Amino acid sequence: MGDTHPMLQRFGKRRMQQVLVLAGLLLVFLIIHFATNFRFLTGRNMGIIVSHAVIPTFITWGLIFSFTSGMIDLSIGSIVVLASNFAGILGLKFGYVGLILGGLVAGVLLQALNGFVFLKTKIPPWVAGLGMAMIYESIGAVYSTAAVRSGGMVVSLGSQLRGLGQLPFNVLMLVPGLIAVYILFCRTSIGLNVRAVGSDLRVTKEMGIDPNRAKFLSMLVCGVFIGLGSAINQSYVGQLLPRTGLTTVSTIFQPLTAVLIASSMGAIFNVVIGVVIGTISLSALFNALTLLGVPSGTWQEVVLGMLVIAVTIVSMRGEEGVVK
Amino acid sequence: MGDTHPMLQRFGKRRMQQVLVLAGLLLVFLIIHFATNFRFLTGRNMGIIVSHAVIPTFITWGLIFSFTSGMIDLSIGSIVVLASNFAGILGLKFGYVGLILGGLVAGVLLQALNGFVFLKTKIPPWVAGLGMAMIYESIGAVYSTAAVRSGGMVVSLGSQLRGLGQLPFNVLMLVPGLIAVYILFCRTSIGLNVRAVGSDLRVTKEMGIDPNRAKFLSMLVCGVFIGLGSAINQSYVGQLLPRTGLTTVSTIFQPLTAVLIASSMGAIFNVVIGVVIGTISLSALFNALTLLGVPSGTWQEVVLGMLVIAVTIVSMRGEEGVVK
Amino acid sequence: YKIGFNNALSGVYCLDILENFAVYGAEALGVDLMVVNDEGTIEKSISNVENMIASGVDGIVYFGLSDATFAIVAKMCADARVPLVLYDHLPTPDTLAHLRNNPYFAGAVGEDDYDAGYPIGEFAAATGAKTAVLVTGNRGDTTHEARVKGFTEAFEGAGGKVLDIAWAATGGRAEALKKSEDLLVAYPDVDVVYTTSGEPAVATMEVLQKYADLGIQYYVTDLDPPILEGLQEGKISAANGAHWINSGLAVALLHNFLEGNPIKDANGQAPVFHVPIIVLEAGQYKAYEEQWLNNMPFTPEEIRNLSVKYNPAASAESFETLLANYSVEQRIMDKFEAGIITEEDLERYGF
Amino acid sequence: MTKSFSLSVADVSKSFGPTRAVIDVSLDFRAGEIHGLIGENGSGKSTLLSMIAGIHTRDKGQMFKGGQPYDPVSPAHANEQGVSMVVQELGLVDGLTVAENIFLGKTDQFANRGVINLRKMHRAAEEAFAAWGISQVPLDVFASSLTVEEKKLVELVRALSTDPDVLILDEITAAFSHNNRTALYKLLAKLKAQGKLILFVSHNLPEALQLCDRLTVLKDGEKVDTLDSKGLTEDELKRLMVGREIKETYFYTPAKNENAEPVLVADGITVDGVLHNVSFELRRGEVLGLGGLSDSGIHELGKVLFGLTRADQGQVIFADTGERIDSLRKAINSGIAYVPKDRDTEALMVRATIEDNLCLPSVDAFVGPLGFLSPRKRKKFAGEQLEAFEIKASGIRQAVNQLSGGNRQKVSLASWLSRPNKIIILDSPTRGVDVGITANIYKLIAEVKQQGIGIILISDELPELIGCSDRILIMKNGAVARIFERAEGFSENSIVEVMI
Ligand SMILES: Nc1ncnc2c1ncn2[C@@H]1O[C@H](COP(=O)(O)OP(=O)(O)OP(=O)(O)O)[C@@H](O)[C@H]1O
Ligand SMILES: Nc1ncnc2c1ncn2[C@@H]1O[C@H](COP(=O)(O)OP(=O)(O)OP(=O)(O)O)[C@@H](O)[C@H]1O
Ligand SMILES: [Mg+2]
Ligand SMILES: [Mg+2]
Repeated sequence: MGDTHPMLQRFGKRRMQQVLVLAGLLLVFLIIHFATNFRFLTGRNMGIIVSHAVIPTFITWGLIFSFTSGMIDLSIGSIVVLASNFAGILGLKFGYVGLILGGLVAGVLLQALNGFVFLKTKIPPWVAGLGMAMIYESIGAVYSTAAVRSGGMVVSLGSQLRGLGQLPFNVLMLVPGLIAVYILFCRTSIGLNVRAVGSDLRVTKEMGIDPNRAKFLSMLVCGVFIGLGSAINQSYVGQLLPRTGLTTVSTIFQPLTAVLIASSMGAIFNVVIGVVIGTISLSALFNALTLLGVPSGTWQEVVLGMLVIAVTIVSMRGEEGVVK
Repeated sequence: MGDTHPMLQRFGKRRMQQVLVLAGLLLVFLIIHFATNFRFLTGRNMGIIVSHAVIPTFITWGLIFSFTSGMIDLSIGSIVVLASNFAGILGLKFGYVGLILGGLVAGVLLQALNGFVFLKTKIPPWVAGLGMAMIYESIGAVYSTAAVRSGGMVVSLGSQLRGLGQLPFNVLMLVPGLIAVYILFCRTSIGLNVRAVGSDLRVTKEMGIDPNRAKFLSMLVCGVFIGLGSAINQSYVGQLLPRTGLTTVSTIFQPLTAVLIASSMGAIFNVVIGVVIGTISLSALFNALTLLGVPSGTWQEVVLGMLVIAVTIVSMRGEEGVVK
Repeated sequence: YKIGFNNALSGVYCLDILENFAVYGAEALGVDLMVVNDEGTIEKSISNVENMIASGVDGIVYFGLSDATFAIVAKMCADARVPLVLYDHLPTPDTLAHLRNNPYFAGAVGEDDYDAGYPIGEFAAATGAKTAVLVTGNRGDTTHEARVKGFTEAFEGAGGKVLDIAWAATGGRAEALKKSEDLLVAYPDVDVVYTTSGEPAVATMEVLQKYADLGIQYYVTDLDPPILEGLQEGKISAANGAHWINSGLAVALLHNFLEGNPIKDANGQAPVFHVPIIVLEAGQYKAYEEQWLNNMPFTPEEIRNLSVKYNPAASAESFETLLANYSVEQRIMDKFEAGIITEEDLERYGF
Repeated sequence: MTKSFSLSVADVSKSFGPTRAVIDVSLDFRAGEIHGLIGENGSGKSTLLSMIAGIHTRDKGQMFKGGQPYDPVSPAHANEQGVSMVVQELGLVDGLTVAENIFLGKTDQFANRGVINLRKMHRAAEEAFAAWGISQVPLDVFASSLTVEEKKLVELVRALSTDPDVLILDEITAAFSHNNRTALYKLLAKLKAQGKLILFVSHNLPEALQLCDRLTVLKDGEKVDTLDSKGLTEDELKRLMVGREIKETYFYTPAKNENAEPVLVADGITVDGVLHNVSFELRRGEVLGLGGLSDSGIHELGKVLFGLTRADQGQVIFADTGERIDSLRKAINSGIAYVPKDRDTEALMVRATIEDNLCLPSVDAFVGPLGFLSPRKRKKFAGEQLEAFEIKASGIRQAVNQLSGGNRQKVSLASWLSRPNKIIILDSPTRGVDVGITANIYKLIAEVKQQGIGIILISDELPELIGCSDRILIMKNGAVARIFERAEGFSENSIVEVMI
């Protein structure tokens, strides 16, 4: 079986599909460009679109790991809030080093705690995630209330340390990020084990992989990227107010959509690159809808909701979706 | 094998466990009663507790069906908003009949639509649920915008039709509800098929049960109870403002916790009764925490978050949890 | 006394400030305040009231997310013989008429969100601006819908045009940043941007910084520290909203009722007090920061003066006088006269 | 190469809750032998081997390897000490490629500072296939796209890739077609010559007798005896396994009417790439055997007949009504039953109880007067089936995943055979079933046939087909190669010739 000829064929086909997808995207962009009085494909607007996509990209990269190992975590929104604030606090003390370290430490620690809870308790992660989100939101609220009581507000960077979240640095961050994710996910035993566990727990176990270790590692890696995303986020927004009432859960929506887009193109692009295409397309979509005058708060959301559904349909076609 | 002796024994044990659980609950209640200066176990406070539990109970009953068949639906919060408003609109026209029919029709139709989307598209329900929530929230926003444009607001019952949501009628609704759910879930082939599908999809299929039919039916039944809950809800709150930004997703939290409580006691109480115990315990918990002066919004949520996790741990012990 | 108080959604800065002022007022009056969080849902706001009643509060100060909740809550209170004061969100005339039949309805203190948007719309139009885009909170949120409506009616009434509205939903500041930036790409020629809400306002302010070359006028309702800074630095043309004080006054109003001095308006009915919407000019930043945020705008003494327990002459008039003089200048001068702030401070504040 | 080692277990026991799976078993294995384990379903073979392979931990007893205490805590740990196993269930991760599957957990050898070199890994995989003479499977496809047989081949390569001293194969031949079995025998002989120890489980007694040097018989978790296979007869073995004499294996009775009218007609069935223009008739009261090599399409054909797979062209007609069977619903409503081959993933709800599994296909029978289900009727029914099929379980409330492989198969059979059928499609019904039950199943087939029910028996075992069928349809590459009539006398040789 399996001579090389069909493999080569497949390879060529894949390349062609990649070109086709990108060409299709470009065509859509061109149409939008014309429809918006040539406001869409300007250098400045492209910069805006890409820079809006940076933070979701980091979060989504993180989520690939936890999703793949079956750890759907609805608390990431609340983790981003806490990690951003922590990054802000350390950032004001120690500059950029503090900002990034603060995000990383908080992201990794909170994801580790989640991992611990998910694994030790064997709770379905999406349930436990809601529980943890509730707890994290409350912690944020305690912090924020304390700050308001003492006449202030939660940490704000003001005009300091804002470079990381702005063009061009935020976009530049994508490059080392992409390389790191690719290597971790596709070319290390961490990634391999995570994918194995996500696909078939029992067998993986019998093959001698400790699934809990793999899952826990996936949470830690996820924490790294969420932490980085949070640091960039804090630099981007300057100040992030904690919210209660499980309102942070909605944060997962956009990264989730990006993961879906990525896995809908799983046969064509590596999922790591797919994520970037996904987050940028989403950011372009919102930008284009606004340029086209589609009202936000109603129709833009309908479009996004339908997009999620459409993309998921496509992504379910392939055998190996990331989202289960 | 299987002579009656051990079965009888088992039966006796179960009875005893039931008595034990209830006695334990009573004991906790008594302690709270003392701790709150005898404010907890008053007739009036009990009325408040039970009546706060009515709407979550109906929603949770509905969710047993969809959860069991694997259709986790994060859009129920947004469905409740739409169904309540629809119930209100019909209610103002046709009185109580309109109120209840409105809730039912909207609940069943929207769940049917969800069922259709979930099944036809084969999207993981929790993802599709987020997409649908986004769409339903937007519809609510469109309706609310239209109402505001024309100088009004979304439908409000004012002082009409408020009886259904008040004591004693709301609590009385629990009785026929309980009977209906019990029969549907435990004593009809709808319930059996739903449970079979939830247990093993592939096999159930090859055993000749149409899983899609079973799942779809489970969504419809779920819609009935959500619709009823929405009608009572509209009568209870008078006016329900549509919310956007996936904020309705948090609605699922309390019913979910109740389902978890119910399945943690799965070996002791039938899940249908377990749900009632769950929703009442939750409502009692919030009531007690408020009476005890635990601040809501922060520490109460921490307690709830930890409760979810604790209860899930217990419920995962049994093989056949409702939530997967 | 123990008084129950609801925060509609903890974590929203303005609501937390309202809670904060209520706590301050309660301390001044020597009453306990029990605070609950409704997590932004109507159902929870109602069940929280029942739970507070069950816990034996002597009165309730309530924020209604929907007009329909007022009647329910008032009935619950009447059944339990617990007096009720509404704060911030005011009832519609119909509802108010209904509430006034309820002996336990002790009045309301709030401001009209329509009136927050309207003057800004007028003001913007008066500068000759022709077009505007708005960045606001959630679709369906009565506060923001009313402010948007107020602005739009004033602005369009004066011949302007509102080109687009970004409903920034709950994504917080990050989402608002993106939405307002997309909006500015779509309408680079717009004359005016107005945001109705703190978080989107800060976000939009930052975006506008990048587009300073476009010369867009920027208006804000809702003030929080970053907005104040923006005002000071001239990034904002004008802002209103400032510090809501209705919550603390509502506590004082309720306190009178509990002390056996139910305050009535001129017609002998439960009063509704409107808090003026103070407008903050750029130069007043320091004063505001020090005298509103770091210290409360009113002294405990002034709040005590509103209650019959400390001031036998307390009446509707006491409230009205206090409110009539609620402006930034007046407050500062009052504090100066009371010896709380020095002449030096006055100079620093630019008076 | 021949290290001096031997493996032994002493007084090893293992219980799962109340089930005592292995009781005080002591065994000495020699390097350079093929040692067979045989015994009825649930006799503890897999459990014993899993303990040796580090999958399960034992409750008591000791193990030694090369004279040293041997105490594997995990399969990986066992691997390190030269023991690897191909488990009875499917053992590949669907979401990884074939190459990744082979080296999962052992990728460090291809890694440079933690980053895996894919090219190196593929080359190593190719070399492994070639070195062991196993037919190569494409390396960069997901395991999910492989057939069961291919998966088993990959598992075998994976087990061999650690170059073990002890290779454990639990019912691997059950999944293999004729050609791969032959290749496997060759490979095992080679390994044996290298001084390796092979532990081999099979229900195919002739195979075990021929291949193994010694055989250990287990019964109810206990060791009955260890014997040299030379001079041993099948009948003796059976007696040891079952504890009684099994005289007849097949219970063939001729079909009542050779030219009975058809009950099911397959007309030009084509499934792209799998089946080509397959036509035949199934007659009332006959057993039609379907045989062929691994990729002949017999199992897919079964699915098409039951409406599980849709044919791209052609049709299946239920003769009584002339209705076209193109969906599962129609198949079931017409009284067609189907017992799939892959019991764990296709036939059983493994997490549900025996009762639920047994009752589900017959749900309509438990509906009470008001349309509600009667729990009493269900319980009674399940209890009866448990007895009739001699399912070894603690009761009807036991979860199926706590049963041994063969007992699971019985549950699967019972759930279908207990309802009123007109046509029964059995795909490998005796796969992994012990001789006693196998005989029962054959008897059952013969009885059912007498009621005029048409039976399609799909099987990889030629003797089984020959022993039970009235006609045998042999398929090759997705097409009908030939239909043998019993009248002409079946001969294994002539059939194999057509197959290959
Ligand atoms: N300053 C305010 N005065 C009165 N009500 C307010 C105020 N701010 C928020 N609310 C109410 O709080 C609820 C939640 O507000 P929302 O989620 O829109 O916060 P936001 O958009 O961040 O607004 P803000 O900037 O005012 O904090 C809304 O129902 C709204 O009615
Ligand atoms: N994970 C488990 N949990 C509970 N009981 C088990 C488990 N695995 C096996 N058993 C029980 O242990 C006994 C031995 O099972 P085992 O799988 O070793 O039998 P076997 O000889 O391999 O049978 P077969 O030939 O059917 O594969 C059986 O009674 C089975 O029900
Ligand atoms: Mg606001
Ligand atoms: Mg076995």
